[in-house]
Amino acid sequence: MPFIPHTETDVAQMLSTIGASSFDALFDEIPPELRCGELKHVPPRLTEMEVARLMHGRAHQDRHGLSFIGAGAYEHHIPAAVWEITTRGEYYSAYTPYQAEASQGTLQLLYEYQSMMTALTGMDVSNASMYDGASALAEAVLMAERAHADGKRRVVVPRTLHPLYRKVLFALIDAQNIEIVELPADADGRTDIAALSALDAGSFTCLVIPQPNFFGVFEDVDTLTDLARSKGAMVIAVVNPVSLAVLRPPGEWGSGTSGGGIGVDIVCGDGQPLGAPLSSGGPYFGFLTARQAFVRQMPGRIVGRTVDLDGKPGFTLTLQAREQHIRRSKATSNICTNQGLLVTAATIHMSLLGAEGLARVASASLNGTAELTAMLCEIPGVERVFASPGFHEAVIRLPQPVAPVLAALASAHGVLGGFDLSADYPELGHALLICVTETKTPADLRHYRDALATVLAAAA
Amino acid sequence: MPFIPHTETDVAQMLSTIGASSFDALFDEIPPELRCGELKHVPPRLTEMEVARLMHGRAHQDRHGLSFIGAGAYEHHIPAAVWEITTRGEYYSAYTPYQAEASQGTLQLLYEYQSMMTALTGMDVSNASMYDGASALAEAVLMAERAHADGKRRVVVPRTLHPLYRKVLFALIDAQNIEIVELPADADGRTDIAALSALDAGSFTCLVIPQPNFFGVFEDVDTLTDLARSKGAMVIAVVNPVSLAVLRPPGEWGSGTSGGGIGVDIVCGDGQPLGAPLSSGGPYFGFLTARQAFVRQMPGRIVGRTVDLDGKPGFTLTLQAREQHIRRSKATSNICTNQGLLVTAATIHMSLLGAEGLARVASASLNGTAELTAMLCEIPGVERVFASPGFHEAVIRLPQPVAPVLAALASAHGVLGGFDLSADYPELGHALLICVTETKTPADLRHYRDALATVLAAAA
Amino acid sequence: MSEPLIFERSSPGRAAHAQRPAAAQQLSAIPESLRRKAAPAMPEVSELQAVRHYTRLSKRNFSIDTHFYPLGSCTMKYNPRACNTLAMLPEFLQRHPLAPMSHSQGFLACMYDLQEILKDVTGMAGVSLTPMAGAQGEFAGVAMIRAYHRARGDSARTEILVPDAAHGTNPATATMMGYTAREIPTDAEGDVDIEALRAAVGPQTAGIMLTNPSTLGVFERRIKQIAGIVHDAGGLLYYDGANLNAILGQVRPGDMGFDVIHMNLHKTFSTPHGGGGPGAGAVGVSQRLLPFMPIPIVGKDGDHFRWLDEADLPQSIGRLSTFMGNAGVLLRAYVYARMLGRDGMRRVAEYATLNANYLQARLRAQGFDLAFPGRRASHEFIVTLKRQKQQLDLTATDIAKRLLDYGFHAPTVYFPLLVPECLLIEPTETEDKATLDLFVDALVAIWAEAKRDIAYVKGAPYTMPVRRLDDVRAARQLDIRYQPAR
Amino acid sequence: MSEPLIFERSSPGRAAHAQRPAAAQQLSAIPESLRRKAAPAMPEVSELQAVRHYTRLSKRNFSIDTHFYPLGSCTMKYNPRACNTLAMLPEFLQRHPLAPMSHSQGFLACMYDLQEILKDVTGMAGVSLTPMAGAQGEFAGVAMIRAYHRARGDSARTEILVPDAAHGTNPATATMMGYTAREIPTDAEGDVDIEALRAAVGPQTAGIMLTNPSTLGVFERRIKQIAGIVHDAGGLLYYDGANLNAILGQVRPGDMGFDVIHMNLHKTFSTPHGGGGPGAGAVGVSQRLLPFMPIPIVGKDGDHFRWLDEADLPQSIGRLSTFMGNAGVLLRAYVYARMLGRDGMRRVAEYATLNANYLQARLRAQGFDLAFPGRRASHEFIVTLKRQKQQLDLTATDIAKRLLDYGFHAPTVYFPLLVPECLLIEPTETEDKATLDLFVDALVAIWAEAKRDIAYVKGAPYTMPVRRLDDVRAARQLDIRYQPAR
Ligand SMILES: Cc1ncc(COP(=O)(O)O)c(C=O)c1O
Ligand SMILES: Cc1ncc(COP(=O)(O)O)c(C=O)c1O
Repeated sequence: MPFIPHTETDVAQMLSTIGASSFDALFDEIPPELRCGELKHVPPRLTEMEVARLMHGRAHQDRHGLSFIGAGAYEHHIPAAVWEITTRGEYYSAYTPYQAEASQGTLQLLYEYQSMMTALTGMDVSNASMYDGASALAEAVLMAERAHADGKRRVVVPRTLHPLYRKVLFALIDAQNIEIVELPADADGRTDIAALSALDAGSFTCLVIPQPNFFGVFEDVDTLTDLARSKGAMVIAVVNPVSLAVLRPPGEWGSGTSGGGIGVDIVCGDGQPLGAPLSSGGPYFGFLTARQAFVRQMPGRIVGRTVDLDGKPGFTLTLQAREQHIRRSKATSNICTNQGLLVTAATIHMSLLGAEGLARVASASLNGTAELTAMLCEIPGVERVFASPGFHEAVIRLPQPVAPVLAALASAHGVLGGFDLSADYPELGHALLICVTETKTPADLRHYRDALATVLAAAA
Repeated sequence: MPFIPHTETDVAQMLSTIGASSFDALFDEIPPELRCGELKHVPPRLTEMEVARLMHGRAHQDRHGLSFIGAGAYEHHIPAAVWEITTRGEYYSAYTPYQAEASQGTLQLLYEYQSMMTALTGMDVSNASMYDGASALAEAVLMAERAHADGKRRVVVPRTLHPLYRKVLFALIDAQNIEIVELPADADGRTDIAALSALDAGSFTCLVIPQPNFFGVFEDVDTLTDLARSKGAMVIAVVNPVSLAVLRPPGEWGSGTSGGGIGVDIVCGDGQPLGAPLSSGGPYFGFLTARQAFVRQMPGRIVGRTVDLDGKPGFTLTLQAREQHIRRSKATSNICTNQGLLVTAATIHMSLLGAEGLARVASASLNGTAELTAMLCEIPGVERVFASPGFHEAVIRLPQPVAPVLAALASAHGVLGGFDLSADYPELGHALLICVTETKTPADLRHYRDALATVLAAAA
Repeated sequence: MSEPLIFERSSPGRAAHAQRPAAAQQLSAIPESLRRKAAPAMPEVSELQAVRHYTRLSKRNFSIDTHFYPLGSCTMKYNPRACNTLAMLPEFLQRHPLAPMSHSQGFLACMYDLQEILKDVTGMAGVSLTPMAGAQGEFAGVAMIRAYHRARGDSARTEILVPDAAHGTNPATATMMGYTAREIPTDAEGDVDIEALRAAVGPQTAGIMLTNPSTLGVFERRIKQIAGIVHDAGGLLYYDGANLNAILGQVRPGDMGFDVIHMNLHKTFSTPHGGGGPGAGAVGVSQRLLPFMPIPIVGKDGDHFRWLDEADLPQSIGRLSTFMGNAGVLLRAYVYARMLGRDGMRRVAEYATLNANYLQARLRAQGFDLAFPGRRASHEFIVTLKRQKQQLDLTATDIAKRLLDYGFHAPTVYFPLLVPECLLIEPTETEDKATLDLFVDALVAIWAEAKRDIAYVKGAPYTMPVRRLDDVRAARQLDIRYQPAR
Repeated sequence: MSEPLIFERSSPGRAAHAQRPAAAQQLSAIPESLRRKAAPAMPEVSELQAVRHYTRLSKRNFSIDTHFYPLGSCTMKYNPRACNTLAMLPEFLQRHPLAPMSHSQGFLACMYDLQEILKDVTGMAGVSLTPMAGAQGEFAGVAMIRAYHRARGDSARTEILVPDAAHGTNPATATMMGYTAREIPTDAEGDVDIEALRAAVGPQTAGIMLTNPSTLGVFERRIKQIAGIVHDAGGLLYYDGANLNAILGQVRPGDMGFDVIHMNLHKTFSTPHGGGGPGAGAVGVSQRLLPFMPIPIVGKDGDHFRWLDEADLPQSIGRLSTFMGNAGVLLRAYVYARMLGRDGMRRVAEYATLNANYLQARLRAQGFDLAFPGRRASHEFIVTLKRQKQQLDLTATDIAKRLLDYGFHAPTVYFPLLVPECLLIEPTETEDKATLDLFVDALVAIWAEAKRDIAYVKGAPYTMPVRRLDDVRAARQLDIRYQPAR
C-alpha cells in the first residue's frame, strides 16, 4: 500500500468511530451500479526501484545530441543552487500562499520576483506568473481588450511572431470574438512597417511586437510602438527576458510623441530562459508586466507588502478581487494554479546571475549565433536569409530540403541542427532556424559546421 | 572572484579599519622570502558551466555496465528521499554539533541512529560513526586491547575476512605492537575451527568473526564465539548491517556457557549498504556498537539524551572525556571528523525500509545470488567452490584464468562479472566472487549467464 | 528574525562569479539605439548570499513535507520524492521540446502510457495531457463542448450551467469561452436542486460543469438523473476532476455519463503544488468529443511513438501551450501512477475517504457542526462555525490563524461560498491517524480558548514570522515591487 | 514545538511500501540456527512520516546555508552547490570501487588532477588522497615519519613534539603511532618557545607537528628556524593543514621546510562538514617520504590513468581504508578547486585574512581583549573573556549560547586550551562585511546585556528548540539509545 500509513488496527478503530462496517460502506451513497471494477489497463504497481530502472532506461533512450534548436526554448546554464533550493520541500510541496502568515517564504520570494520582472521589462506591475509565454500573450491580449474601452476587438499580430504563439493565441481567444490580423514580414525579416501604416486608426485594439522576433531579428520597436499609438492602439511586447539585460526595455520603447507616454502597455513572454530546464517543453512560466494603470485588469496572483498587527512588514496576496475565486464569472481570467515553482527557480536564478550575468549570457548567445551563422555560410550553397544581426537565433537557407539534412545530422553526427522553417514559412525556401547560447564552445560550432558540410556533400 | 562577496568599496573600508594599506600588508608577518609566486600547476578557473561540462564528460566515460561486483560495496536501491533530505543545507553544511542547542536536528538524528544500530546488532551502545568498515575494525581491535586488561596484544583474524580489511587492520594497528594471527579457512570456506581450538587459552586478546564472511559463507558463529570466550578472549563481529535484518545478531551469538554472557563484545562493519551509493568507494561509514561495559573505551562521538533548563528533553554530545579534544594523547582514538552525513542518509534509509524492508533486501540478495550461482554453474567447466549457501556473494571457479574473462565480459557484453580472487586466494584456483543484490532482475542474471558462456566458449 | 529583501543584500559590483560566463559583454552587434542604457535594478549578491537568503525564506513556509495541510479541494497529499528525482534525470531535463522523434521515444513512451492509464481511470475514450492546470483543462473541456455544438451547426447554445457550490474557475472558464454562466442552486442535502436544473435547461444549454463529489464534500447521488436531464436537452456534461481523489478506482466519470473531464494531476496524481504551481490539467473525453481534443497528443504506430497534431486532428480545439504543456509535471504524475498501480488507485480513494469520515465523526462528537450532517463525507467535508461566530465571534479566519500556532496548516476557509464560516477539510490518504487526532485536539483547544479569551484567539498567529497581516492595507496602499529609497 | 523520536511515530505493520522489494522474505537458504528470531526494534513508518520527520529535524540545525558560523579552526565557508551536484552525477554514484580501469578513466582523471593541484598548492613532491579526515591524514603523516626512520634503521626516535596550542588530534595521533607526545610551550606572542624547543629536541625526536598559522590565529614567524632545529636533530616536520585556508597561494608548507602535510579538504577545499563529516585528509610529502605514501594513489601512463598500489610502492605505510578513502568528497574538492582556479586560491587566503583582521580590529575597538593584541590575525583570531569573567561572571559559554539567539552560530570556545575563556573566531572569506558588522553588534549587545542582567544571559538561549542543556546529566544518567517504555 504505497503512501498509505494506516495499520490494520488504525483502520478498524477508524471505521468503528465512523460507525461503518467496511471501506465499501464509506461509498454507500454512490449508486452501486456505477461502481467500477478493476482498472484493467492500469498496470500492477512497481516499487520505487523498479520504476527508477524503467525511467532511467527511458531517459537513456532520449540522450540528446549537441543541440542547436532554440525556437522558443533555450539551453542555458542553470546554477546548481537553483534547483537544489527550489526542490526543498518547503517550496516544492507548499500550496498557493493562501495563509499568508504561514507562507512568508513564498510570498516574499514572489514580491522579489515581481520587482525583478518590472525592473527587467521597465514596467510598473508584475503578476506572479502565467502558464507559459504563449498563454501569457493570450492573457495580455484579453487584458488589452478589457482595458481598451472603445476597442474594435481586433488584434494585430506580425508574422514574425513565433508560429506556435500565434496558434495558441488563436485557440485561447477564439471564443471571445476577437479578430486576429496578421502583418507580413519584410525582406529583412522584420515586421512590415508599411502594412501597419496602412491600417486605419481606431481599427484595432492592440499591436503585438516580438523583440527579438522569431527569426532572432530585431524589430524596429520604436517606430512600431509610435505607429500603433498614433492609431489609438495599445502595444503588447513579447520579449525574451534574458535579452532585456542588454536591450532597451519595452517600458522605454517609442518616442512618446504620439501620446500615452513612453513605452508599451503590457509586456509578456516565456520565463524559461530564467532557470527552467528544457524539459520537453515545460513546466516553464509566462511572465506578464504592465503599466500601473492596468493593474486591476491583470490576470493571476499578485503579492503585496503590508504590515502585521504589530506593524511589522509582511507579504500577502492582494487585489484578489480580480480573481476567479472572488469574482467568478467576471474574473480577469480563469487562472488559478500558476507556475509558482518555476518562478521560485527564476528568482534564485536571477539573483545568482544578476543583471551583469544575464547580460553576459545574452552577449555570448548573440555572438555565438553570429559566429555559427558565419561559419555555416562558408559551406557552399548555405546562405544567410536576413542581413540584420540575430539575437540568439538566426535563419540560414540550405541548398537542399531541410528535413533530410536534419535527420542525417542527428543520426550520423549527434547534431540537432535547428528548427525547420519550411512548414511555417514556405516563402523562405529551405530555411533553418539555428540557435547558439552560452553553453556552446567554439569546438561545438566547428563540429556542427563539419557535420553539415559532410551531410550536404554526401547528398549533393 | 568566485565565492568572494566583497566589493571594492568594502575592501577599501575594511583595510582602512584594520589600518593596513593593502592585502599584502595583511601577510607582513610572513617572512617575505617564503611567499610563493603564482601556482603554475593550478589551471585557471572554470565557471560552473564549464566545470559541469567537464564533469559530465568525465562521468560519461565511466558509464557502468551491469555489475556483479560486491566484495565489500553493494549496489542497493536507495530511496530518492534519502539524499534529497540528506543534502538539505541544514544537514549538509552544518559542523559537528558542538553547540547542542543549535544542532538538535543532527543530534536527535544521531540518537535515533544509535538506537537503530544497537537494535540491529543486539548490543547496548553505539557511537555516531567511524570512517569506514575496515577502519572501524581496527578501532574495535584497539578498543578490545584497551578493555582487555591482561591482554597479550594479539588478535586472531580469519583468512575468511575481507583481504582489504586485513590490510587496513595491519596498517592501522601496526605501530601499537599488536600481533595479528591468521586463521585458515576450511574446505567449506569457513574459518577452520580446529585451528582456533589449537590456540592456547589466554594467548590472544580477541577473535574477529566475519559474518557472512568474505566468500558470502556463513560462519559457525556460535562455536567460534564459545571457543574464543573459553580461551579468555573477547569477540569482535564484522557484519553486513543488511544481513542483520535476517541473521541472528552478534548480541545473541554463542551459548553463553563459557561465561561472559551471551553475545560478542564489539560489533563493527561498513554502513555502506544502508543508503550510501557505491561512489567509487566512499564516503561510506563504519559503525561500531558494543556492550555497555565498554562504553568508556569507545572511540568517536556519542550522543546522549538529557534535559534543558526547563526540564525539556534534548540531545547533546556526551562522554566527551574519551575524545581527543579533551583527553588529547590519552584519548580512545584520534578520530575527530567522522562520517556524519552518511549516517544521516543511513538513518533516513533505515526509517524508510524498516526491519521488514531490510529483511526483504537481504532475502532478495540471498536468493538472487543462489540463483545466479546455479545458472552460471550450468556452463560447462564452471563450478561452485563452496557447498554452503552464500549471503549475497558466492565463489565460483572458472575453467580459465579469471582476469581475461572479466575483461572480455566488460568490453564485449557490458558485464562487470565480479571480483577476481586469484591474487588474494591463489589456493582457490581461478576463483571469482560474484554478487547479486535486489537490484538485479532475472533477465540480468540470464544476460550474465549468456555472456559468460559466450566468452568461455570463445576462449576455449 | 525578519529576512531582508534580496535587494537589501545587494551591493554594486558584487556577483556570484562562478555563475556567469567568463567573457565580458560584447554588444557591438546590437544597434546602439536598441541597447539598454542603464542596467536593470537587479540584486547583486554572492552565491552564499543568494543560497542563504532563499534557504532562509524557505523556512518561512508551511508545506506537506513539514506540516499537515488539510486544505480542502486541494488534495495536499505526500509528493513522493522519487517522482521529482526521476523526472529530473539529466536526459529528461535536457530534451528540447522540438527534438526529433528519434531522440524522444523514451519521453513519448511515458506520455503514451500516462494517457492510457488516465483513460482507464476516468473511463473516457481519449486523453490529452496538454492543459497546464485545472483551469486550462476546464478551458479545453468547454472549448470542446463548444466545438462539438458548432460542428453540428448548433449555435444557439449560449449557456453553461454551474452549481452555486462550484469552484470559481468553472464560471470564469465559461465566460472565457464566450458562454454565460448560469447558477444552479444546491438543495439542503448538498445535492443539485433537480427542479431548478430542469427549469434551467433548454436549447440554450451548452452543458453543465459538475464536480462529483462536489466541493461540498458529498457525492451527487442523482448524477445519472442529472446526466439524463442535460443530455436530453442536448447539453453535454463536464466533470471538474479536482475531486477525483475521492473516487479513484471506485467510480468513473465516464460511467456516470460525463462527456468530458479534466483531472488535476497536481492533486490526484500527487505532483507538487510548488507554492502555487505548476499543475497539469489533463482532459479526457468520450467518443463523440475525440476529434476535438487539444493537441499535441501522443500516438503509437507499432513500436514507434509520435506526436499527433493538426494533421491528425483537423477539428482539434488547437494548441493551449507553446509546446506540450507541463511535461515535467506529467513525468512526475506518470511515476506516481506506476508506483500506485492498479490496486493503489483504489486504495487512494478508500483511505482518503476513511480519513475524511473519521475526522468528520470525531469533530461531530466534539460538538462541531457539520454543513451536511446527514451525509457521508467524501474525501473532504465541511464544518460550519456559524454558531461559534454568533456566540463567540469566533470566525473561520480566527480558527485558521490560530491553527498555525498549533503546527497545522488551516483548512480551506470561506469556500464553498454558500456555507457560512466554513472550514473545508481534506486530510488526504497519506496522513496517519495520530496526526488526525492531534488536529482534532487542536480544534477543540482553540474553541476552548475562544470561550475563555476570544481576543487572544483573534490576535493569532503568535508563532509565525509575522502576526496577522493587514490585507486591506495591502490592497489600498499597493506596494507590489521593491523601489529603493531615494 | 518538539519533534518526537521516529520510534514514537512507529506502528507495527506500517511501512513505506514503495521502498522495499515487492517479494516477501524467503529465507529457507539460511540455516534455522542462524536466523534472527525477532525483528530488530526499528521504526515502522510511512514515507511521508519519514520525510516529514527528517525535514522537520533539519530545521532544528544551524548551518552555513542558513547562518553565519564563525567556528574557529573549522573553516565554515560556503560549500558551492555545484560541487554536490556534480559529484552526485549518476555515473559517479554508480561506479563500484573495484570497477575495472576501463570503466574508471573519468573518475581517475579527476583524482589525478586533484593530486597535481594539491602538490602545487602545498609545494610538496607527492600527494595521496586516501586519508578520510584530518586525523587520518595526521595518522598517515606520522606513520610515514615512523616508516622513514625505520627504513633508515633509526629506531631510537620515540617522541613527537607538539606545541601546547595544538589540536587534540595531534597528540592523540602521536599516541596511536606508538610515540610519546611531548608538549612545547608557547611564548607570550603566540609563537613556539624556541628555547624550550631547543631543549626538547634530541636523538629521541621523531618529528614535530605544527600548524602554521597556529591554532592561536597567528603565523609562526620563525618557522625556518624551527625547521632547522628539528631537522638538525634528525627529526621531521609535520604540517597540520587545518589552517591552510589562511595561506593558500601565499606561502607553501613545502617552502617552509615541512616534510609532510595533511590537508583538511573539508575546510580549505570547501567540501561540506555534513554535521560531523565526512572529510578528506589528503597528505602531501617531500621527496624523501615519497616511497612511504599511503595507497592507492593515481598514476598516469601516457593517456591512461591507473591505481598505484603495493606493487608500485612496496614501502608504503599501506592502506587506510577499504577502498580509496572518501572518493565523493574528493570529487567535490576537485570541482571546487577548478572553480577557484589559480587566482582564486590566492584570493581565498587574502579575503579570509581580510575578514579576520577586520573583525579583530572592530572588536578591539569595541573594547574586547585580544589574546595576542600585538599580532596580525591570520584567517582567525582569539578574543579572551578573562576580564568579563572576572568582572561579570560572563563566560565564553554564555556568549556562545546567547549568540544563537542573535542568529549567529558561536565561535569555537575553550580551544586552544591555553587561553582562558577564549573565543576562536574564523569568519572565512565567503562572508560579507555587513554580516561581520552585525556580528560585532551582537557581541557588543550581549556584553551590554551582561552588565545589566547577567542572569538573563546565563539563561540563554531562549529562541532555540531547547534551552541550555544539562551536559552533566547527559554523562551521568547515560541515555544513548531509545528503549521503549515497558
Ligand atoms: C474544484 C476545483 N476545480 C478547479 C480547480 C482549478 O484547478 P487549477 O488550480 O489547477 O487551475 C480547483 C483548484 O483549486 C478546484 O479545487
Ligand atoms: C587544527 C586542527 N587539526 C586537525 C584537525 C582534525 O581534522 P579532522 O576533524 O578532519 O579529523 C582539526 C579539526 O577540527 C583541526 O582544527
